[in-house]
Amino acid sequence: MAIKEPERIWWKPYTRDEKIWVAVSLLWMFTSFVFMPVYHFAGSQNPPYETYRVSPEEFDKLVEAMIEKYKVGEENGMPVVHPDPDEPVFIRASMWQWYPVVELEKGKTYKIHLSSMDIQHGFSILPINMNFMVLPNYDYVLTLTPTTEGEYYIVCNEFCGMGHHMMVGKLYVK
Amino acid sequence: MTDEKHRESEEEPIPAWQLFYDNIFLLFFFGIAIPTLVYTVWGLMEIVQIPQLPIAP
Amino acid sequence: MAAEDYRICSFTGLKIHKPTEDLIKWNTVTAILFLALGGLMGFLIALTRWPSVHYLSLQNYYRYLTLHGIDALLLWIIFFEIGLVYFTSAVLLNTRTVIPWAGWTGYALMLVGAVFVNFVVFAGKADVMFTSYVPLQADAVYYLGIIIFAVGALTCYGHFFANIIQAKRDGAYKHSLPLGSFGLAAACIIAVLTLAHGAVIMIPVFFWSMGLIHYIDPGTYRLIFWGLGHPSQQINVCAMVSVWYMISAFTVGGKPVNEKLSRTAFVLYIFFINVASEHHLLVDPIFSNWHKIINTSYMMHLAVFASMVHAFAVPASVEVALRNQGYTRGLFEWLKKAPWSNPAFSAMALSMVLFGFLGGITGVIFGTEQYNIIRHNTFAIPGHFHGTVVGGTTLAFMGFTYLLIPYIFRRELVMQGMAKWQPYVYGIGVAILSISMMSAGSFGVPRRHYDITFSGAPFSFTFDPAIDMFMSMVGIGGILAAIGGVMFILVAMGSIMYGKRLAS
Amino acid sequence: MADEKHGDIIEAPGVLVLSFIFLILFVIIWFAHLKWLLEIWAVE
Repeated sequence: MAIKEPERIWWKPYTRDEKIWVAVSLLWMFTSFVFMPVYHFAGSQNPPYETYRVSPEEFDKLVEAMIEKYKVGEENGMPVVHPDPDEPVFIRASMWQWYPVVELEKGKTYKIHLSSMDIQHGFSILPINMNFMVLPNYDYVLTLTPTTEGEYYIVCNEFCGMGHHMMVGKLYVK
Repeated sequence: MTDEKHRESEEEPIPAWQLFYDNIFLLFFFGIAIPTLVYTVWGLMEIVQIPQLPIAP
Repeated sequence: MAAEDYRICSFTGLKIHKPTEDLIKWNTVTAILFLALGGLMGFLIALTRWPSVHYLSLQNYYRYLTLHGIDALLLWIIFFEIGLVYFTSAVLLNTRTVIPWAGWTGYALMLVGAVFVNFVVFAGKADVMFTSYVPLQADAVYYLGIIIFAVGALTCYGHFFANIIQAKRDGAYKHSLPLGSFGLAAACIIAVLTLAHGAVIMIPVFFWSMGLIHYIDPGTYRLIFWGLGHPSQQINVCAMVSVWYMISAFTVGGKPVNEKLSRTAFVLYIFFINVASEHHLLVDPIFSNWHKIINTSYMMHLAVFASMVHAFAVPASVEVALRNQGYTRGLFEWLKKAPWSNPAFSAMALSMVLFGFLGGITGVIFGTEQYNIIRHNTFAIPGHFHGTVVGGTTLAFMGFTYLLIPYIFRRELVMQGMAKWQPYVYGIGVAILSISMMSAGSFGVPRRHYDITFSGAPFSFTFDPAIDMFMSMVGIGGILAAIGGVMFILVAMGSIMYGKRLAS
Repeated sequence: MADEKHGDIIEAPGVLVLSFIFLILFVIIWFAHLKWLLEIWAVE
């Protein structure tokens, strides 16, 4: 009984049903757990691991330098940039905007740097549904290859104060 | 392990694994040590090793 | 210890020590009151996420969401678990609580901390969510409340070890703890680790909120906070699983089919389940892939394996017990003849189904580092943990309350007709809530979000129209779960206050 | 029950069947997520 002390020696062999269940559970767990390292080498969707320290001021300067160099227009008062695929792309999170609007080319690989000016934010590309954390004082570098054209939106999905639900940015893939 | 007093009365020895499972404080030690090392200490080591952004102005 | 301090329980034959009984009573009642408060908040939040109702104001939504997390996830569950600590370390062993005054001190500290936190959130000075990620800052009283609560909880969880040491000295058990107590031992070990992480991070953050420290590294905060935040849920898992075993024993006389198997699963929990905290950091900057993979893959799957073992062993104990009672025809006669109208039993059965099918499966999947990219911080995550913590732990604890009322409070259940239906109403409500949250989350609907029409935003994104149905089902599931919750509060508090007294 | 027989009997056939239903569902849901994962952009 689970509510009484067991007999003196309870280290006993398994019954057949226990053996079967333990074996199939272990087998399935083994499959599921080798998936992570195998997909890490074989697959193309993995959490990025390139990361640096950067102060908000430094990051802000990098964002502004990129806008000056690659600005192609404005939308809703926000600059639109079309960066060169060989150059790093910077997207800045702050309460409560994603800045600036970025145009990417389909099939090209970009290094997208994410950092926050103030508190933690969540970077969620919709409707493709890819999600990453954005922290102040850290730079998270996504090596991203957009494979479908269209208009995408960046929604904040980590609570960041009363304007959280208004924190929406935009991303084009052309 | 303080086994003497059981051995007097009963003949069959208790399997070693059973003694291990009954030793709550040994389990306690491993239960604290494993996650602290593998998760916390390793994580902190990675945090202090993060480099500065090389292209920062 | 004088013999007159003990009574013999007429249902279970257990020897119950008077101070232990009082500690269990007070902790359980406090837990139920916080469940009522947390549940009310949850109900209002569900109504707000129902798009055509959208009930709360912006400010109250985030305030009540913070409070819902604190009251329902932390206070209800931990107060109840402290009751279980005394039940399994003293009552099950037919022995006493060694230092009752320490139990009362712990209780008082937890209560003071809980009141502080509730007060400061209601006052609008801590709209920081359950996670309070720095540099988002709450009032210092908030962190102080959490610290006081944690110190109290640590005192009580620590009491478990004092009790079992004394019990062994007194000869209350010879070699092995009963499985129910062993499960709680696992919970208490994890609790010590959890609360140690809490102290390491919450004390500096408290000083930071008072201006004495100028900078808290957000990456370090996340690492250590989740050393607190996720293991606190693993305490619940261990406590819940041992509650399953105990309910099986008390209601149908089930005994673990194989002590070795069940205990191995608990040992795997103790060693490996805590590193699953890494789930929360899978799409964070900072940590290397190997930190993520080792912690979630190699380690975590051993703990998941343990859960699959329990998922087999607990119902197997029920099946074996019922087969021994003569229900042996075919594969499932025992299942048909199980005591489905006993709310303790049905709560346990539903808790296992909801925990396994909804919370468990999705927990493993969302905890895989690649899958986490498509689920992190979406509404699927609350969908997952409402399956584990609400459908699993809360329902199991509700079932155990139906046993504590006769055994410890010595009262007969009132409104037994309602009690019979309560686990089903609540369970179905939670299932609808959880499934619809996960479905909406798979379209990318964010969690902790006031308005998914993004009114006032510079750009407006429109979700797939399918989510309207799922978000409405969140509201409907929330209403059904709230009805089930009210039924539980009425039955439990009604029985505790007005139930017919049972002779000892 | 006799100990020597312990290794050969199936004590809980009903639960074993239910457990397999659970496992099959687990595998199906797992692969559904793999399909979702493959639909997103390449990132590393």
